[in-house]
Amino acid sequence: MELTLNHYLVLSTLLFAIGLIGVMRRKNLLMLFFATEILLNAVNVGMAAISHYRGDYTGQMFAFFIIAIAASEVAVGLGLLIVWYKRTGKIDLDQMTSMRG
Amino acid sequence: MFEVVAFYLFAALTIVMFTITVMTQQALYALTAMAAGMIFISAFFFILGADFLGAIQIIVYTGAVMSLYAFGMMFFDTTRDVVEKRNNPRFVVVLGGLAAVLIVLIVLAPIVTTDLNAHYPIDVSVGNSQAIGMVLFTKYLVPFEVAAVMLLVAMISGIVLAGKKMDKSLTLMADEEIALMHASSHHTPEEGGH
Amino acid sequence: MEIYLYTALFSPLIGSLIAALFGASKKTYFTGVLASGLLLTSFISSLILLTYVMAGHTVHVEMMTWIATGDLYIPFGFVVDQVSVTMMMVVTTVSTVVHIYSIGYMSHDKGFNRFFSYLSAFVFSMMVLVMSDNFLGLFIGWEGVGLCSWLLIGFWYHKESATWAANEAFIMNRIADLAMLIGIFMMYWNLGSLQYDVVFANISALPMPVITWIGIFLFIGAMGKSAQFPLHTWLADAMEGPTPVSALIHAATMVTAGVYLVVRANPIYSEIPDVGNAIASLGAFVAMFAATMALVNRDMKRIIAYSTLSQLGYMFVAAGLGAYWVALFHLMAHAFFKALLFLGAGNVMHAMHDELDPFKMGGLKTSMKWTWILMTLASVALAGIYPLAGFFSKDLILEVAFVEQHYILYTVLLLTAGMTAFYSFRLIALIFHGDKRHLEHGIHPHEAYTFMLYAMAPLAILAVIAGMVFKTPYYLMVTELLPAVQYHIHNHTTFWIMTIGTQLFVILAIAYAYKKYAKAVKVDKKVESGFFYQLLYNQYYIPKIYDEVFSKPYLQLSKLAWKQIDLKIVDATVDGIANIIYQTGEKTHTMQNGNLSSMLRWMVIGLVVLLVLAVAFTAGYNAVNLRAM
Amino acid sequence: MQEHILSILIFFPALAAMLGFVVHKDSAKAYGITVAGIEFFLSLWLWHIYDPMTSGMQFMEIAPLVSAFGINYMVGIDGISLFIIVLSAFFTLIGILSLTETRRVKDLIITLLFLEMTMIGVFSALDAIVFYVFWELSLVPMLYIIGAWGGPLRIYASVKFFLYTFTGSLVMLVGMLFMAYFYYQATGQWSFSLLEWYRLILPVNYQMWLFAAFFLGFAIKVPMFPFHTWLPYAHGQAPTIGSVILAAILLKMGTYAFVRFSLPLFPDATVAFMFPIAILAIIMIIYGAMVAYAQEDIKQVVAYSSISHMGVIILGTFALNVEGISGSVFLMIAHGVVSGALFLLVGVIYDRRHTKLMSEFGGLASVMPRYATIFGIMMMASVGMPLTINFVGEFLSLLGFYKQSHSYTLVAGTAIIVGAIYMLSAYKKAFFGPVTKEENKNLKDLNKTELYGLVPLVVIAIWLGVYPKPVLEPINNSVEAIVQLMHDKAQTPEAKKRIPNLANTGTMNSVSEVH
Repeated sequence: MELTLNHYLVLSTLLFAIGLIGVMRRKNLLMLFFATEILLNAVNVGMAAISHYRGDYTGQMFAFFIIAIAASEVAVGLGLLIVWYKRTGKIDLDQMTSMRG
Repeated sequence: MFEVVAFYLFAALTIVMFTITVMTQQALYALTAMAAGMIFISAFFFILGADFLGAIQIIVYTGAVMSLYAFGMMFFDTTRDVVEKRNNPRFVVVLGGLAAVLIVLIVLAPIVTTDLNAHYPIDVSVGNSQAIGMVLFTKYLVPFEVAAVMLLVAMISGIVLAGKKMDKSLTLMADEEIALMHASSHHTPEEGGH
Repeated sequence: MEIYLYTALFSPLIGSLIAALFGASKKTYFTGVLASGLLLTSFISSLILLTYVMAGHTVHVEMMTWIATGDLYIPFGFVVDQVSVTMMMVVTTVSTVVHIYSIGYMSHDKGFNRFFSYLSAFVFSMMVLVMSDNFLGLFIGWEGVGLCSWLLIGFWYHKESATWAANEAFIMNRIADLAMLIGIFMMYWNLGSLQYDVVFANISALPMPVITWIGIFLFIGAMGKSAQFPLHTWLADAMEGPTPVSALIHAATMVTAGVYLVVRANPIYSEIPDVGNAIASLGAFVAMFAATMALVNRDMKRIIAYSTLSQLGYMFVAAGLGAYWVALFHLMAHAFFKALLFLGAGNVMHAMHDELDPFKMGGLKTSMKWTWILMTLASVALAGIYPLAGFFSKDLILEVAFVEQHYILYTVLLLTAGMTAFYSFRLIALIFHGDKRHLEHGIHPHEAYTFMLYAMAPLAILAVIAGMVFKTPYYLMVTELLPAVQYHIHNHTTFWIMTIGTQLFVILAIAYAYKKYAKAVKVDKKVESGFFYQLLYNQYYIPKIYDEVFSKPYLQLSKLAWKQIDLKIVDATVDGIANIIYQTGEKTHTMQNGNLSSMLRWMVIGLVVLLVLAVAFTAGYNAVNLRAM
Repeated sequence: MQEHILSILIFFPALAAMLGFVVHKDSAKAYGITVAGIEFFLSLWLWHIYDPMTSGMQFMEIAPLVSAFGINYMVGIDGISLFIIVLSAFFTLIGILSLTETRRVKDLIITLLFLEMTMIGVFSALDAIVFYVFWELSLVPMLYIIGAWGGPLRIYASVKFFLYTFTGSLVMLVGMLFMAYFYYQATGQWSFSLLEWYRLILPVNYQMWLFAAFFLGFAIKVPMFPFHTWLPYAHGQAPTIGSVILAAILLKMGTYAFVRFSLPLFPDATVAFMFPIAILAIIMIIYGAMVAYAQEDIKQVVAYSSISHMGVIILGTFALNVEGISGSVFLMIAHGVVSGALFLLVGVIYDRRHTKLMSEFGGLASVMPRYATIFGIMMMASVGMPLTINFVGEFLSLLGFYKQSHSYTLVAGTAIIVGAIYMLSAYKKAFFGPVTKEENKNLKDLNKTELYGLVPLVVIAIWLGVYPKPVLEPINNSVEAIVQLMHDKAQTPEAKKRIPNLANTGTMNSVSEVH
């Protein structure tokens, strides 16, 4: 039995689905961040796999940049989170309704 | 054969870990599970021959990102259970699954039918890290620099956002002073916390 | 000769424009005199042209291009030939007389200058109508006289009835004008030109239905201008205008334009005798129809108007039967005596302070001797008593009908001749004979200005001699252009029986009218409340029917179109669409509840939808491609 | 200067308008008159140097804007656009001359000058994108004029005007993009140049769709039934000057665009849609006239009369022969002059009485004779009296369409009847009868300023009615070129038959046509 690209893509999809479920069910902002990390990692697995099976570095490059972006996101996101927590004492999504249209 | 076994093993582990991350009530569990998941992910990178990426994965996620989260959790006092209002969990699962299946369909369709040409073919004569470096610093130089600047900006902004009142050191202050400071502020963490 | 043509044509325009300059200023006799003088110039020029045409020449000029686009080429071209010169003479003669008369008649009116401006403008339009050498030029004049008629009927614009009548006349004429335009379109697309000579030269080559339709449409146009049934109601209402206007426009000239058109287009109508018969039948019907209405009417001017209508019917009978020169001849003779009759009526109106009901007059022959004489003369001429003009022209039409073996038409026309005599002399008797009923209303009549009477004199002379003197030379001249057909009843006995019989019949009718109305007026209540009397008195209820069937529903429908359809359906639909969009926004903005979690959920739903679409379309696209392969 | 005359005409008013911001507000009107006067004389000069014998585009200017997609700044005029440009310049001048508005005059004049730029831009643009830009830009000043100086419902009216026309033109833009795409597919190059597009022969089913897309944009602008409801509101609420420009020029954009785009680009589709559009035009004529008859507000009468007249213009355009199209182009100018004058006249009485309800008037003929005279002349022109400007256009339009259909023309010809009905009854209500209202007894007749605006219009209305040749001849030459182009491009036998071929027959021989 040989590993094919499809194995990795299915895995990537499963992980992505887990991430999506997390994104939808989490109300705690910090937990939401975790879920987004899962999404990003799921994609990264796919990228790396395609890169490997197609013999092209572009996929790895993308994964690389995605990691960089994920890191920045966490830095800024946590910063904002802290500010928010200082203001309101809560990080519950249901209470953040100042964007009501 | 070894690769196949490794793949299934790590796949199972990763899925379990991430599921725990998403489902658990305990923030600490979630954090730990995710850190583990990240490391398992890097295993795939190694299997796929992307050594450099695997290393980066471990360093950045488990090293930097996870410690950031850990600090953040200390700040938020998340030792207690995360209580969440649930509405229609089945809907959530179905939606997530559907999206995933569709993505796979779309991604696979062109790969199955057509033959893609490599822009930057993998050169087996040199090591992965070296090859990555070659590509990264030639073709992707500008994006790389931009990413670097972005990280810097993120760092600064993180400090600025989170670091207000950092000039006051709680360890050097008397308890009364701390209480006074908290009382003067309307929205103290303790109010929401306890 | 061209200079005379232009003089004849443009003098009235110059008079009109100069009078218009003083339109808003105070009354000055100068404008009236000037306009009359210019018309006299026009008359003299026409006279010179007449002698020229009598000598067998014609004048044809092309002044300048008017409309030229594509293959269409329409110049301002004018032609003076045997037909148009007849009309020119009629128009200039009557209008000169009417102008001079109006100086006296309108002397107390504030709008004196304005009146002359309009009146001269009318003469100009009429000249354009008769002199143009193409159908669109004729149409200019056609609409121009319509405009002037509108202005002049509504001259006393503060009167509701006058402005209403003006609008009615204009709109009714417009209905007919549309048909005329259609006729013009047909001619252009079938013959490529609107010049008389080109059209007439090629008309016979067209297929029969096309000629028939052209003939029908042109005649409908003529029906409007000449107030033939069913477009006749405006003429009686047009009597709201000043009386000289009635004399000039609604008796002598404009209303005869329809006859002129048929005569002018005789090469077309010669091709389609069936249409000609229809025209003749309609003419006979109108002659009778109008005469019956005149029998009982109680408005002096309306009676004369109906008599005009009736006489127009006669002319159409002649024209329809192909006796074009007879129609034109009766047109001319009629213009003279009918204008005279109207001007006389104008004198009476002045004397009676604008009273129009002859039953409130009576015995005026003592105070208005000359007017009495002139009007009687005109009535005799109208009745067709030998040797006045009417005898030669009107009885000729009877002969035409007889010779052409249209005995029904003949009978109708003969009966109408009797009625004509009756109502004409009913009017004379009521006005000039019998008791002075007007004294009850405190009116003391006086004769008109002397110069007004002098102005009427030429018409009186023409009414007397036009038939006797002009008939033969006129026949010789006009048949250069029109079909030369002599209408003689070859059997002498028949001829004499007919002539004398007609004369006797007419004289009897006159005598009856005198007997019934000259002494004392007895009002027979029983007759007056009878159905026929009421029917005639109410003009067969046609104005009422038009009002109920056309005017009111049109207004209702218009209001409906605006208030219901436009505002409630068309506009509401548009606003409705806008509202739906707006409401959609209003409703869905609750989606934006600011809750990040639900937004994320929406985002995922959107993602799924997009993905489904992408998959579906890709699959569909592939399926199509595969099939194509 | 000659070769840049069009650019000067387009951008001079805009530049002057920008300079206008620094002009003191008391001298704004004088400044506006000067600028509009110079512009008008430039347009007259343009007419003077225009060669009436040439049928093609003249004074062309091309400057690349986005070369990759073939978008160029490209302007040029032919006989069809020339007179509408002159008319635009003329009406801006007349409008500013007879301005009686007192609120924020400076802003109004600057807006008008901007509007002038967009109008001349639309009529001289030969590049679809440039055309579209000016087309949409023209909405902005108009929106501002209605919204800032209008009546009580001005916001509703201006928003309706804007959204309605904007929606239509968006669809038109899509059509333009598709057209360019088809051009790209056919030739491998992008081009938005109208002249290039003319050379493209599209498959008939494409023509149908594109025609429909363009049609929506143009039809709303015209406005054709049932897209007309923005017009009464816009006219009802707009200040006099806004109504004048709207009726005289802006509405003509739609009909002009039909002649410029729809006909030569999609001849087969035009023929296919001819009768449906003719039915719409007939509805416009009769329905517009009926609704006009029912109005109580004299300005609305004139507004709905515009719809009725625009119906005749549409009918003439879709006659697809030289007579009809020339007539409709001429009628565009004629209707511009006449309806512009009528709106000015309504403005005169509104200034005096601050009402437009006819029931408030009555007997004005005796109080204001000069006003009544000029109104009467213009009304008769509107009714289509021969020897006035409208007659030539209406006659030719109807004559042209008669070639296509007899019965339709007969129905459409009722325009001359129903037109007379509403106009005469409106005139009767306002001007005839006794003076009943106390306020009307001492109304002042036209003053000098108003006469300056109106007398030239009267002169034109009669001059071009008597001697239309100077205008009709250049129009005719350009229209012939378009008709020939349409005939050559036509593919379906139906279209070949409906659109006459001018090349063979030359001048129609009167006898040869006879069977």
